[in-house]
Amino acid sequence: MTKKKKKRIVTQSNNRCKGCRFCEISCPAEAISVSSEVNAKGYNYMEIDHKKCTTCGVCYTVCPDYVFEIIEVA
Amino acid sequence: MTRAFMKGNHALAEAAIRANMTFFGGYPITPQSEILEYLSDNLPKAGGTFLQAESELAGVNMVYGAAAAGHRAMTSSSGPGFSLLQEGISYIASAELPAVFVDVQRYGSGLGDIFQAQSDYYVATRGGGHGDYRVIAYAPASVQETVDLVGLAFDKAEQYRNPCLILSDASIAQMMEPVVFPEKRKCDPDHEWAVRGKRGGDFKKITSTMYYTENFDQYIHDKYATIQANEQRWESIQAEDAEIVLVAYGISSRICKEAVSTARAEGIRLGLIRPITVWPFPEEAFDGLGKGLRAYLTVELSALPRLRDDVMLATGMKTPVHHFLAGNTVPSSQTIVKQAVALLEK
Amino acid sequence: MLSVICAGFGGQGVLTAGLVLANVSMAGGQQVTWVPSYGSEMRGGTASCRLRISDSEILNPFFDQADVLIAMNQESVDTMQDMVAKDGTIIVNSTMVDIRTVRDGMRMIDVPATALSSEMGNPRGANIAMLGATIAATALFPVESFADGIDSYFDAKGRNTPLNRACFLDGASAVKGE
Amino acid sequence: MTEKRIPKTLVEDNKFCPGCGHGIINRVLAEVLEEMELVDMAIGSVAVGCACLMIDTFGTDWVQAAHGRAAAVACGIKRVRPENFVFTYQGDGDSLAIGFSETMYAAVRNENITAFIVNNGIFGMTGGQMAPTSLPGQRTTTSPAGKDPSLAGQPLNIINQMRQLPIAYLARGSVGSFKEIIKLKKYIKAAVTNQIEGKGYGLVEILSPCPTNWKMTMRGALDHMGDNVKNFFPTGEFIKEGVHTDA
Repeated sequence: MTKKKKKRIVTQSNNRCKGCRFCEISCPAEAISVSSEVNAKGYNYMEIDHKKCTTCGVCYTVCPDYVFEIIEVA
Repeated sequence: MTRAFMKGNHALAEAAIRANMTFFGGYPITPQSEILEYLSDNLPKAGGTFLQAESELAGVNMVYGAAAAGHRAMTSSSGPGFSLLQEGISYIASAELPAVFVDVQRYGSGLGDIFQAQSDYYVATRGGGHGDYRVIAYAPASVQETVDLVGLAFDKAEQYRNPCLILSDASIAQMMEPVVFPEKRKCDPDHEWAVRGKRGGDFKKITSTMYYTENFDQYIHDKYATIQANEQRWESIQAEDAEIVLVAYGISSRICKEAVSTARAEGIRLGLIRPITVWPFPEEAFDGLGKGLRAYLTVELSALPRLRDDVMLATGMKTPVHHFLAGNTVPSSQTIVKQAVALLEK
Repeated sequence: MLSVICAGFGGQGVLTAGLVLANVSMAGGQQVTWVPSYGSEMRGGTASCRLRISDSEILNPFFDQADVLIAMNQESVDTMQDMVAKDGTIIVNSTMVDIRTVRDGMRMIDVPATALSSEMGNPRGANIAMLGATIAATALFPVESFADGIDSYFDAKGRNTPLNRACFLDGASAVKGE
Repeated sequence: MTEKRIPKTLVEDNKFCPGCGHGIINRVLAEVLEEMELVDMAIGSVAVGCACLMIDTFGTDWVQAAHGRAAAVACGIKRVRPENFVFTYQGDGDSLAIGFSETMYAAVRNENITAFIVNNGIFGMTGGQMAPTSLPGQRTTTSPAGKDPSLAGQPLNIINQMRQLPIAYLARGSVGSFKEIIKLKKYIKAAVTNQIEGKGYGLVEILSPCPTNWKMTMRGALDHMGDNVKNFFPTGEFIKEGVHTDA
């Protein structure tokens, strides 16, 4: 039997974002940039370029506002 | 029950242990240091924790922590140190936690001196610290009454979730008298409001209850009104038919009691109202005194009148309120009788 | 009501004498108050305590006039004899006090307490000898029963010696012999 | 690599300003408490300052003390409830200015509690006044011309103050970069472990950005931490399990 490899993805709770850009500064893949969209709190939240994203989890670690999670999907 | 012969301070400390106080954090200052000395030895033996704090500020905040955790906790001080406790007392009142405080009054503002005095009356009865709160303040007049009131203070502190104060003075604290203690109590610290880790339930926050109490102003007003209505304590001695009613608490009330009996033997109609709670002030004690009443005379060990103001408020100043200030010297009963006679001759 | 002042050098066992008197009186069913010298009074070399002993409630633990002054040294005679009532008693440790300095007109009991207790090999027992004289002079309790009280007081503290009783009885007989 | 999920202990969004390091520290602490299964037995003691905002959002029991007094309160709690994990969480103004005495004496007694001191070099909640940790020349609302050490003293280094004390654990971490946050978590875990094992007082000081009151962008704030703050406040572990290290 072969194990089905799970896929890791990054999810975002954009309404938590306060636009500090620590994730953008830290992302080793340079996959994060500021969106032109504004969230419910009035901040320009962050956009992930999922083609560049390696789901390394740095954004989860540096984000002060719990915007990102790395989850596994079947 | 066998009687022990004990100093007021030592008896107070033992009474706190009997009331199942499990935490004491305090700082030495005369004339209350014997409370620390006694507890440093005897509280650990009874299974509790004694800590000599680095300051009164630390002591009162340790008490705050222990009280938040549901345990019966106390600290004691005097004069300058009592001023430092006020910050913590305000917080403890604000968080609606039970705790017991002791002020063994000494003389003077600032450093002052270590003589007996009753000059902390305002800070004891007006709340002392900042904000809207009151402290139930008990003023014992003997070593035995000190013991009795310490037990009561712990119970009332828990009943109302409010700080209680034992307002002692250097005389009561330093003198020795025979005393009988109650059996040691057992109390459960696991109150529903106490922090003990959420243990699978909801997390608790101990902070100003103002933040999560609906109609807070009304609530807090009602809380203290209830205490005011239910917790007035006093002793009234031949006040009903008196021409002059003495008003005094603590050490000076004992001398006044002697003065009443001396005066009565000479046909002078002297009476005494002795507040046991100085807050709530026993206003009810002043109701329905005889028509022959000519004046009140407060007898206070201070340089400025304090208790006098509460008598004025309680009586609406319908009868003249005089004061006799004895400074830091305990007056003789003859002196008090003379003061009263002088008022009658006015 | 009996009002007693007990005074002397720190180290003469003045406060202990007062405590023994208080405790034995309490054990005998009396009401007692004991107040130590305090504040600036403590700054001199003299230590003192005041007791009141009564079979009814004691209101005022302080007093202007003592019935008995137990004076262990010269300074306590000099500074405190004016506090003794006209018909009061002064018990003088005559080893340490020039008895000619004692005011006329009051009852003076002269006990060479320090000498007596030293001879007995119990130099720290002078205070107990003074107590013996006090009890004999005031007839507050029968001498023998008070001696029993002293024994049980020190027994309870785990530091009794037969010399305490001996000092006490010697002090008491100093009164009988007057 | 496993999943990275926001800890359940963070029951609500935090209330800190954009770029504030408190949010990161809150999350790291929550992760540690969850991994060590301590959330149910944890009692935190905060006082006054931005730190106290977390008592609504961080789901453990809390007691809020008077400004500066969190260590004394924690000591009272721990002494009567030794079975609980008890910690303080304070800013630098709170713990090192008004509460310096309480902070130091908890360490002097080697109280079996864990202290977290967030050092952002400024009074945040009151609007950016000078703190004991403010750097020389730092402009704040009470040092508009820059902090003058001849008037206000040099930055207070709590690690140096505590190094001679017989405490269990002493470290300074930072949230100034991803790598430092990873290290910080190890420090926090070590400090917590010392309490659980009954070894005594542990302190982790955490360098943290305050872009709002520093009046900097996030990048500017992070650069300032790397270029200036760390010169005054070197990071590392200074006491481990009661033993001094060369860090």
